[in-house]
Amino acid sequence: MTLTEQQQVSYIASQAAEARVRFELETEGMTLNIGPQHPATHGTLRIVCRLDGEQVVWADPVCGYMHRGYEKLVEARKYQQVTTLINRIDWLGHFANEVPFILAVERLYEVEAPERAQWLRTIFFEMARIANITLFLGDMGVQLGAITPVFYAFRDREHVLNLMEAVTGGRFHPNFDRVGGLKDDLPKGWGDETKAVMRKVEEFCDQMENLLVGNEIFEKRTRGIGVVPQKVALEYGLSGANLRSTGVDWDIRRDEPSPLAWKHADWKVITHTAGDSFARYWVRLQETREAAKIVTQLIDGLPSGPIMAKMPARLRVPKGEAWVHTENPLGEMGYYVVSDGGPSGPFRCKIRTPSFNNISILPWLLRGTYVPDVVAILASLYFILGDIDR
Amino acid sequence: MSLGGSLLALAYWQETLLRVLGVLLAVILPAGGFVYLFLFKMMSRMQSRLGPMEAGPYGSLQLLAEVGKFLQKEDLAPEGADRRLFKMAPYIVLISVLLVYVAVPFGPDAWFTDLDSGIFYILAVSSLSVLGILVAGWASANKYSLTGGIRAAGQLIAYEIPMVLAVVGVVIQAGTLNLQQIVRAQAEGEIFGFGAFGNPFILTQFVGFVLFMIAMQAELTQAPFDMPIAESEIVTGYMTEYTGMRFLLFFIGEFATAGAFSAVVATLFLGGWYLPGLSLDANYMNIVGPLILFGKMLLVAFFIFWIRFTYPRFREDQLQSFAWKALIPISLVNILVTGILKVVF
Amino acid sequence: MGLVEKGWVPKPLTKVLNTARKYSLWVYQWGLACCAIEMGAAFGSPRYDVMRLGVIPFPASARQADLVVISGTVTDKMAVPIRRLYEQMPEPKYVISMGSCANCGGPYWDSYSVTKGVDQLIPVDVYVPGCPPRPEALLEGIVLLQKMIQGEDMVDRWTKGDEQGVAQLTAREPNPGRATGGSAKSNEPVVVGAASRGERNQSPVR
Amino acid sequence: MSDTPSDAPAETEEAAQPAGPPPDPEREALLEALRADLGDALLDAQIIPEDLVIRVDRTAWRRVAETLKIRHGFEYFCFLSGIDWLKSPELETRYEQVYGAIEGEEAASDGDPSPFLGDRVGGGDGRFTVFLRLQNLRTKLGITVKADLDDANPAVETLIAVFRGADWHERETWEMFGFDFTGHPALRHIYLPTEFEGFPLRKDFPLLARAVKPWPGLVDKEPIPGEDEEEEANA
Repeated sequence: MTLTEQQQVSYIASQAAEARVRFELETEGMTLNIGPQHPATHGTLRIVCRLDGEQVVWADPVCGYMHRGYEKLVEARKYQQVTTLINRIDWLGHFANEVPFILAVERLYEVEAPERAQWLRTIFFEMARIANITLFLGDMGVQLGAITPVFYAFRDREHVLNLMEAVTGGRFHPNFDRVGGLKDDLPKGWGDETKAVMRKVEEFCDQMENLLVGNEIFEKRTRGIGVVPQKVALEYGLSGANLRSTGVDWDIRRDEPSPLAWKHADWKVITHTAGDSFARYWVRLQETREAAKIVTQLIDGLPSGPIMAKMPARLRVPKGEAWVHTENPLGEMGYYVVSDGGPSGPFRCKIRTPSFNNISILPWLLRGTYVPDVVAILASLYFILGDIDR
Repeated sequence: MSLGGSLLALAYWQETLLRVLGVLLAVILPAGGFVYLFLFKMMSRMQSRLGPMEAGPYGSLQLLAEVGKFLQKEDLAPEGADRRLFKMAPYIVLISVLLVYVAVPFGPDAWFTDLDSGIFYILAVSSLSVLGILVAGWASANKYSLTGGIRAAGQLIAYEIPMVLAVVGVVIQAGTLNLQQIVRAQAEGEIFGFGAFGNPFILTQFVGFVLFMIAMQAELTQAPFDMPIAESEIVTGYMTEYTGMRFLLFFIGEFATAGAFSAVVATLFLGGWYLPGLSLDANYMNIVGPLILFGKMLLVAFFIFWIRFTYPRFREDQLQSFAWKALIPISLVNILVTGILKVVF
Repeated sequence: MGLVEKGWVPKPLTKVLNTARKYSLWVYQWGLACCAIEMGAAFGSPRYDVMRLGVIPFPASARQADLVVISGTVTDKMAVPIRRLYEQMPEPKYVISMGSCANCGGPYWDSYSVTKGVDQLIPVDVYVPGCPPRPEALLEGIVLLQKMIQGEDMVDRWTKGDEQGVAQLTAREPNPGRATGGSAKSNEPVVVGAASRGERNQSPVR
Repeated sequence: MSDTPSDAPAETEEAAQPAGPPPDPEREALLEALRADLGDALLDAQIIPEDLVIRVDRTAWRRVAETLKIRHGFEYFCFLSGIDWLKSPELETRYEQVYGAIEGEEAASDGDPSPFLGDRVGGGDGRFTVFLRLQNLRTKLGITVKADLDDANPAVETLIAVFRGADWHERETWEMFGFDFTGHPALRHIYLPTEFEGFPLRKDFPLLARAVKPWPGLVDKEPIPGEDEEEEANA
């Protein structure tokens, strides 16, 4: 079902208008508080919905139940201490959070990590993506009522976590990235094992495709639900799979010069034109496959050499400002780091998290939908609470 | 069971007591068995886990632990709830299940009551549970409960119709509403002159069977029709505010209803307590019959729970349009074709 | 309806009842932060499979839960919902505080919006340290909790404990849906891993 | 490193880097086009590696956003936030103030008498800066737009009409910095409880926990390998 953009806009506008008219003319609606402890909200998001029957007249997401004050805390930490914290922003994409910050500091410090470190960073980055999105692929099923896929997701995620643990010592929150390189090199035999696991990941994707994508009920529940037109997506700053599912062909990994090693692998940017929940699921599913492909290729071509540039123990980052963003599992994540040239940490660090923008579209998107669709839309937008609230 | 005057000389109250105990047993055994076998073990197996293992060998005493625990829980009713209705609702649901079992035959003489219009009675009392659910949803003073209750009412009423219509085909073919007679019709029937294994109506009424299974899935509020208790949408629907014993009644009621309906399916479509090759009137069938029926019930329940653990759920409006636009027309056509064939052959 | 509401349990029954409670811990399906993922792994992953122990992660409503795992950072804004969640759970109820954040604030010890320790809000039975704790650690926490339940004296718990809470229950107040107060804990909180170091029953450093 | 136009009031010292970053013709061209379009509103601009930072007049804030979106194809709204340039007065949030300055390294203050941090990318010298990040998805170029706000009464026009996504970002910035966005329909708290007082990301907002007790990690601090053994005394 491919709609033109104009059809999408007019469809949504008509739905919203209809809901508004009904609300104004007839019934006294019901205010439903979804959350902050509700199974659909992945933790602690709260959505205040005004309902007419089961139709949402307006919805107001209330976030902040997981606000931990990252931007302030980062100012009170040294550069080396910051990675510990920012690991926990998007707690499923652990390593991927560290990379843009470290790259920003490296740019300020005018140092580049050695080639091998950049390749390894890319490998871990993509593995973080797999560990993150596999859970989404299963969780989407749970939100729509199929309880089994999430158990498969947890099962196959373990393999990836084991590999991360073998290298970094932590199942997640590795805190492994350093300014100027990585903490350690790979253990023996890690590459072969990883390649075997990547095959398992691809099998898992096939399994999900069999379980959910072909399923009539799943398609009925997701196709044409939560349609985001391209223009609106751009205005709200949606990123990642949410943006690519609307037909925007933009992937920071490919489109921006980066010291990381994506340019050495052969992979595709996946897009979809529908912009609905199904497209978002589908794009993420294919992206997981691509990530597995990238990891396999990079392990094959991994250069040898040092993994750490020569760095002093006390980091004194020169005065300056740098913005580095990467294509994280959830979307565009970036750090605007301001350094005052002193011996302590960043003077100011604006953390641009993808989920915050992705969720800010909700008041617009939920108007005129039904309560079950709210769940489908929330699940398909895929947010992590820590990533919204920071 | 129907130990009626013939076998033992019992006073009326003694017989009644026996029957009540028998129904309770017939409800609780399959319900408990289903919870352990399907909810704990089969679901875990499907999800490549083990399920409960610690309580008893292979976790077989898990259910007893559950009951013991729920007995100890605090019995809460929310502020603003209609307390009398709130406390009553689980019993309504359970009673409707108990009443269904009354008319199911377990053997040539093993039945609680042998109603002439048995299937009609079963369909009627099984819809009583809607009332309990609606009451639970309304009395909880909770928006999620209310939504769940209303969803359940809409859904159960809509799916009553295809269910009844699917049964009509069987009734036409058997020529009776009596469940005992329907079992006999299947045992003694023959398909185009071939009568070695009788005529289980699953073969000749396959469309009716499928329709009945779908409608039953909806009546049981199992996925893909589990909107009334949709966990990710409305928490647990009408059960949201229930604690302790009353929740246990709902919980057991859910599985007991599954047991009751699978007994009905086994009777209507799978030949009931009879297996080809056995004697239809022998006395030993009063012992073997219930076991055969239980085996068939497990088979049916396996399908119910298999689907439940696999499929995502519909949306409320999709569910309604599925019932009215697909199931009901098909079941009408089924009745028409069955009627024509009945007249022709 | 429950037996315990009378505030009196026959002594011989205690063991049976404790065993029943021990093997049927319905745990509330709800996570807060990073630890929720490890909790999910413990609940959902075949490698850990907490259901073996009789911990059943079915209930989506606090009313049916016996156990809640506070898995992650508790912010000041979340404090009120957590307190309410705890009060919605029917007695007997148990709390596991999972992860450094829930234990004491963890890496957010100096944040302006984080509550330093969930035990300021609700009584905690078992502390599981780690950031985040591995699923095995949570499993050990659950086993410790089960041991604690096995040794629990229901009469003690319901008569000598928190006066207000028990009084409310025994008097069959028309509105037990409201708070039952802080529940009386017959045992001191347990810290996972403390036993092996020979420091049983010590509260974690706050 | 492109020099600023002659009308730029801010003093810059970027000429101190003779080697400079490699030339960036794409961004140079974009900057020229912006100069032509924005005129006086563009106060200053600087090209840093992989990025273009412009500083505009706060009265032209919305017009700049509109121009960038409509005429230059910056359709993708990335984020909007603020910076407080105050060198932390009590400095209890800063590392060296709590643990003492590290020997051999002077503290952050560089002898600059101004209470605010100087030498910013894109110039400027006020206390508050609001900044906005946009992206052009066709040319794949990003731009950072800064505007200095009034120290006493930081306020700027809202961008909701230009980018709908600015809504939440402005609420966040208001909550964290206390910037007023005139024309914003509902500047409500987004993260913090309604009764929260103060603006946490302002530099003069203290982290009380830090003021009350020292960093708990200090107790069992390990000496950094390769560092002198001076730290061991603390352990």
